[in-house]
Amino acid sequence: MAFSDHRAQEETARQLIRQARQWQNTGNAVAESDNIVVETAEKIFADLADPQTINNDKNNSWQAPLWQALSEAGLPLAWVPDDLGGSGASLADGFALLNAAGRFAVAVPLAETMLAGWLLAQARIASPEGEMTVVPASPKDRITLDADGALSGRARGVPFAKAAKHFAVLAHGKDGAVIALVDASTGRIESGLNVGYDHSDTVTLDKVQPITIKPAPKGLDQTTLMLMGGVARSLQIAGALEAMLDISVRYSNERVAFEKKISKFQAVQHNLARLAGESAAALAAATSAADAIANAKSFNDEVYLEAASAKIRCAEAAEKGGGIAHQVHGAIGFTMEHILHRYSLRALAWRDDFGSESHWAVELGKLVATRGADELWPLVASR
Amino acid sequence: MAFSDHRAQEETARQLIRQARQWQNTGNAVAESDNIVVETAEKIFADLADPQTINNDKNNSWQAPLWQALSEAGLPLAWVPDDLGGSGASLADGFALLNAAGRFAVAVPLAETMLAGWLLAQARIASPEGEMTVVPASPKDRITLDADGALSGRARGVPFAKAAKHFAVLAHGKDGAVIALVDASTGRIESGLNVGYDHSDTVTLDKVQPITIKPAPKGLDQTTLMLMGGVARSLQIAGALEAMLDISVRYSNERVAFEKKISKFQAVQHNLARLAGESAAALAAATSAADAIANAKSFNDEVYLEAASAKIRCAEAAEKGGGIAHQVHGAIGFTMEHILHRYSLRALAWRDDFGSESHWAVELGKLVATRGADELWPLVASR
Amino acid sequence: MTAALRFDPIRLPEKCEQLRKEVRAFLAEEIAAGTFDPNKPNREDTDAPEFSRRVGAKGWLGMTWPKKYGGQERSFLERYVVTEEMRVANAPTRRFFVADRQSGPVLLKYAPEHIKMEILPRICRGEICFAIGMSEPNSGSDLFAAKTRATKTDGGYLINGTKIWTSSAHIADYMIAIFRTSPPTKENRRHGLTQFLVKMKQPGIKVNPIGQITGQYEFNEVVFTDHFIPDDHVLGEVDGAWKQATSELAYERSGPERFLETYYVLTELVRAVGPNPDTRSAEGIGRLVAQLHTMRRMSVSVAGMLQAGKEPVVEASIVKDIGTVWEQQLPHRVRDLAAFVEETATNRETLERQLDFAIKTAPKLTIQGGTTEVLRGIIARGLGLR
Amino acid sequence: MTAALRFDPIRLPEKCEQLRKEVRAFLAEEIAAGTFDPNKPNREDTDAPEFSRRVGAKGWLGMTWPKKYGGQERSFLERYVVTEEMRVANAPTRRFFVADRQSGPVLLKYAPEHIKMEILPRICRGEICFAIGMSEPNSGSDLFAAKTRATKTDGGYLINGTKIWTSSAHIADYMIAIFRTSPPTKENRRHGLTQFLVKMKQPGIKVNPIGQITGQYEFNEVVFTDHFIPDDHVLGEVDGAWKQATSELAYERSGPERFLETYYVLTELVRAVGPNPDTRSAEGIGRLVAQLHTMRRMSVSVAGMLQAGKEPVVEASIVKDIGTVWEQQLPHRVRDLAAFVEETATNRETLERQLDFAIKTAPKLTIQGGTTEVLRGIIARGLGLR
Repeated sequence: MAFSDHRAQEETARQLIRQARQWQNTGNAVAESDNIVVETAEKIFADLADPQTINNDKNNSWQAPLWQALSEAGLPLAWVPDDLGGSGASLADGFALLNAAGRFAVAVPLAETMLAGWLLAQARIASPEGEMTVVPASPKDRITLDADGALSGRARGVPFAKAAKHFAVLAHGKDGAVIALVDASTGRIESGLNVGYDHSDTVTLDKVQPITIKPAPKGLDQTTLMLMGGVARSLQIAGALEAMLDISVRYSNERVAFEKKISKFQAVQHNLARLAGESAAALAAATSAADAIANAKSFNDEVYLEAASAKIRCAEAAEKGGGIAHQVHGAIGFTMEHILHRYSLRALAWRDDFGSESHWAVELGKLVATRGADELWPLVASR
Repeated sequence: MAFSDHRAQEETARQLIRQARQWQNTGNAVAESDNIVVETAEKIFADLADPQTINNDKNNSWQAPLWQALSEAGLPLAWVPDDLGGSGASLADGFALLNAAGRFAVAVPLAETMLAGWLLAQARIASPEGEMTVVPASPKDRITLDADGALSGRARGVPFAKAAKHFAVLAHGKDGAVIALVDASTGRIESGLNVGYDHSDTVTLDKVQPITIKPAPKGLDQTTLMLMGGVARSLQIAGALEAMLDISVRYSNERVAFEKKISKFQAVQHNLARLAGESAAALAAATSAADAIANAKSFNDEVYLEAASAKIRCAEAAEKGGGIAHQVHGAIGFTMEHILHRYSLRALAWRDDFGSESHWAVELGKLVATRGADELWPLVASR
Repeated sequence: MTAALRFDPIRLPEKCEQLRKEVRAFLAEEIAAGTFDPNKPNREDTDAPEFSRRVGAKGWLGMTWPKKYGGQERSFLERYVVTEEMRVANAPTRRFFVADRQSGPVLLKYAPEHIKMEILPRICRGEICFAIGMSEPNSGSDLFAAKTRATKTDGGYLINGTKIWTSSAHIADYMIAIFRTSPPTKENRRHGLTQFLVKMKQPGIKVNPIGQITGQYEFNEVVFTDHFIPDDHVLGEVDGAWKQATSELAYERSGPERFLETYYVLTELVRAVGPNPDTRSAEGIGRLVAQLHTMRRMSVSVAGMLQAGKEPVVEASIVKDIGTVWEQQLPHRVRDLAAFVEETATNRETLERQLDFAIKTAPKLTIQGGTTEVLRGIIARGLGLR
Repeated sequence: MTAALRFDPIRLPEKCEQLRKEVRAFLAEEIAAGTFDPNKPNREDTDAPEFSRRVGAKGWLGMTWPKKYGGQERSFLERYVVTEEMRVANAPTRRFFVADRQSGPVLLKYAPEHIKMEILPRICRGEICFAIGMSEPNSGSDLFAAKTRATKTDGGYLINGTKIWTSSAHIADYMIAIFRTSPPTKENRRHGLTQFLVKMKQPGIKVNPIGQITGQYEFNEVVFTDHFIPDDHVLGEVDGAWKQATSELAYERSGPERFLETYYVLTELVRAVGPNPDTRSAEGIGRLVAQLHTMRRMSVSVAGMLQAGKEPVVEASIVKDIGTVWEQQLPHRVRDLAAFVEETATNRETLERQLDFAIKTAPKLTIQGGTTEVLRGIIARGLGLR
């Protein structure tokens, strides 16, 4: 399908999303293939973000058309209600969309803009057009609001900050958490790249006046934002692992060594079985957490368990699973020409965003310890 | 060879050990097969401590003749000089003997009596006849000497305390470490079994008057004793892993599944290759540490690195390697009838004695941190 | 995608939560009454016939089976809740576990009606204990190498040979076993085995206990000498057990018992480190809990697929592969994390005793009911590699 | 014992310690002079011809070779010391490393005298760089599937085909490669390959760099089109490279470069946590150091065996298997341990930059020069399993 075909199709996309939302919000978790938001996104990704095509494109000329198509379909603002300028998809649909984005190793700030839009919407702040990201993106960093209404602080590892036109900022004021929309050009950005070669920048706000600022709703604090971001990353990692399993299985059925397909070697079979296990675990952890958040009434311990576990387990799977995918591919997978690294390195990079697995493991461990030994099983068996 | 044959042979054993010592102390590390101490011990083990025979013997009737033969050959007091009642073998020979004992999963207090004799000899205290053990056997426990010359304290996990006639005690006096010979019947023993079904008891000394007590030589403290014990255990673990590799390889070449020997399955081959790696690593770490101690002028950082590393790495190998041996054996290896558990469980149990791998890892990590980053490589490359 | 694995985020229905409360209350009563000690997992092999009957009386055995056979026609998800609560409490389930999980469903599918009517209600009442006769001295993972013969005779078969690793055979009333009725054919080496219902405690059956390295005697060798089985005790197709064996094993693969067998050491570790763990302990616990939670959600998801009538062989095998490797390593990881627990921790001795047992249990976890190697082979087949 | 693996505790002779001091002093001078930055391992691929000549002038290339070819007739243990010190310092050894480790020994064994006299002294002086032409697009681990043809012609051979993954081919003066001179036979599929000395930068050779996921261009594709090689550049037996290839690979298997490739992150971690680490960091560092120390002692032991004229193929393969798996996991373990390093740690940015590079390097470590699968196959053969 050529690019021009999209135009017509996606003019009706927002309409479709709204319809989809109606019948999806009625039932239990909906399978991906039944999800029109995901179907729309997958069509766009397949046409404009095919990993092999992107990998061969040295000057990133694919980014602009991809972003435009996604924007026209209303996807970056999927989590923003209609009345705030978004397309008002459900949380569940948005998470499924991120999982699909992971399957294509999509390297535009889709997840970041979705998260930013979601954060702004929590304070009823309308989302502007264009790329956004969230500040801060690490549980360790802190942005503060001073008495003059200006924001200050430093945030490391902010994904796609350099590409963002606006920041959605979660800051600490003297009366509690606030949410602000900030013009990206008012912050100082030190550019960096993560291990997956995507922008991961340091953002410094020095008495920056936000465009809009409002109190965060009760119960939404930096931890909530980090968990929300962590679940987004978990879904992306799970998607990347699904793709890695897929291309590794295919490669093993094509590649010949010692006069047979390498898929016929028991060592390769068992490695791929383990990769399937890691991929499955990541998928289960991420989709379970997404479902928990999508249906949560508050960020209670049970949701915390789901979200933190997803980030921990998906990060572990990224390391183990990605390692196996590379081992199966041999030297070819270590080249820039092959698409494997688009998945494997990005999955590793995503481990670091919104709190590493070590961070969440310590926090989850503390939560479990505080609740006490006899409350562990009731927590695990809570749904 | 029947038991009576030993008698005549071992009357000359002490003599042989002395000869062996002379020509062995001249050169570099001597290979096991050239070592007459080890050869003597292996003959005794093969005749009187064959693992299969022992395993079938439900009432432990093999223990007395084995201990008698070992004693007559002067092996339990191998590390005690002639003038203190021992056979005066070198440290190197004694360590090689312990490695051989590990290969037979020998379950009499040979290592413990050797360590006790060694400890007593450091203070020029003569060793009595019979089984001994060392107190304490954990870096966490502490025996103290009071002003009246009495010893008090509690030591957990003391191997074979119940079988010992005497304890060699390392205690803390107000002028520093002391070494004492204590009649075992003067202590209180709470009997216990380790994971390998050998005695691992709690010894409580309550104002006990020792038989003999002397100041420890400069440089010998509880840490030294623990490292010495840890290296002894490392050699035993390495020996057990050698045996586990051996019986696992043999089993895989006998057992048939899916119409072929299981040794022909690549998954089994790779598992056994990993077991060989763990066995090799344990052997290298343990023998290197033994060689370092045998040739050390003092317990400096380099010896500390060797000894702590041996305990850490051998304990890790016991878990990984033993796990593989069991996996290769399938259900049969899980039975009391099969000899595998004599090695696998004992190797796991030995992890706990004289400081676990976690204990030594923390201590080694602190040592490395204190020395600083730029002194790590010089330490590792020190020999 | 070549390999579309699905693990949908099943939510347990409301009624499961009510049921869970009932099960917990029941178990608390049993513990209070001294039926079992939840801190002594090594007592798990204790035979507890009265407990079994009380569980049956609650309606928690054969829960998913038709009411006419004594079942409750409840869902796999409800059964899941009962199973996991029993397991976590270290309840003495040995007497009914096999019958409920495996043998009952086989009978439901393959037994003649009069046998179903006779036996299934007794399983549901917790009156009878089952064993499984698969392995033989020279056939472990490779079930189809079984040699124990069933020779046709008047009105039935005469059995000669030996089964091994038969859990609970010493207390079992029945065994479901495969025996060789014909030699394998050149085209199909799986041909020639038939599944039978065996009544234990009859002439021609000798049960020899086998000591395990845990100190327990849970395994047995079962020797058959001209043991007679009537024709109506054939289950399914003569010579065709291979068509039945695969789906049967699926029951074994992904239940909560496949990752919870050493769970108790994690609880005790949390107790031992107390409410203010250091970073090392907190991280260790956090990772283990995240891994456990993930496996449970995968396992619940598979239960949901079973409930929906699917046959998630690959997904179930993945859960068992990951789960058993995890529960095997758990005691060692907990031992590491417990290395610096204060000597004053109130449950230190309990933890040490439990670790001792769990470490000795660990080796069997990746062997019983389908080895890691067999499971990965199944997964690889599902991925289209074999 | 079926499998008698030996790892005797070799002590490095006194003269090694003197040599070590010299190497450290030399490297410190080079660092001071700005030749390389030890904190930038990703600069390791920088071509450093002058450094190479200065190392040669020290007598540290071809150290174990006969003096008549420019060597020093020193021991493998002395060479070991030089190699490990260079590696730990992240010195730019790329230009001479392959020639010193692999190509020189092959020439010593198989080249005609006049070629040895011509080339070996130049390697020892650090003047020339070698590459190895083994893999082809459709033959990776399976060297004997190579298809690039060497067709006999007047006075030599014409080469046509493609080698791949050829490190340093873009800067190399020579390559030692295997080409197909005859088809394999039915009895021996390894038959028909011949080892050649190839002079690079000649007509008929095109080198195409391949980008690696680290961002480096260290690998190459080398395309031969009617490239002429004279007869005296045949190394060893025509059609018989299979007899030579095995022992050649042994050089690659157990040197310090097989577990030290990502070592720098461990140093930086120790620096970052400072002198008073918490229990978590101390334990992590302690275990990693114990593992590293053990591998080094194994590796030194293998060097001692080589020095004693043994061929410890299995022991060397074990060191490489364990070593490469370790150095592959090291960056991830260090990342874990660094998770709570204070933002104020002075080397935090260095550590992060190094981790980034090491994590990207990691996947190749268990592939290059013999995959984990190939190594375990060799070990299994040594154990008598195949």
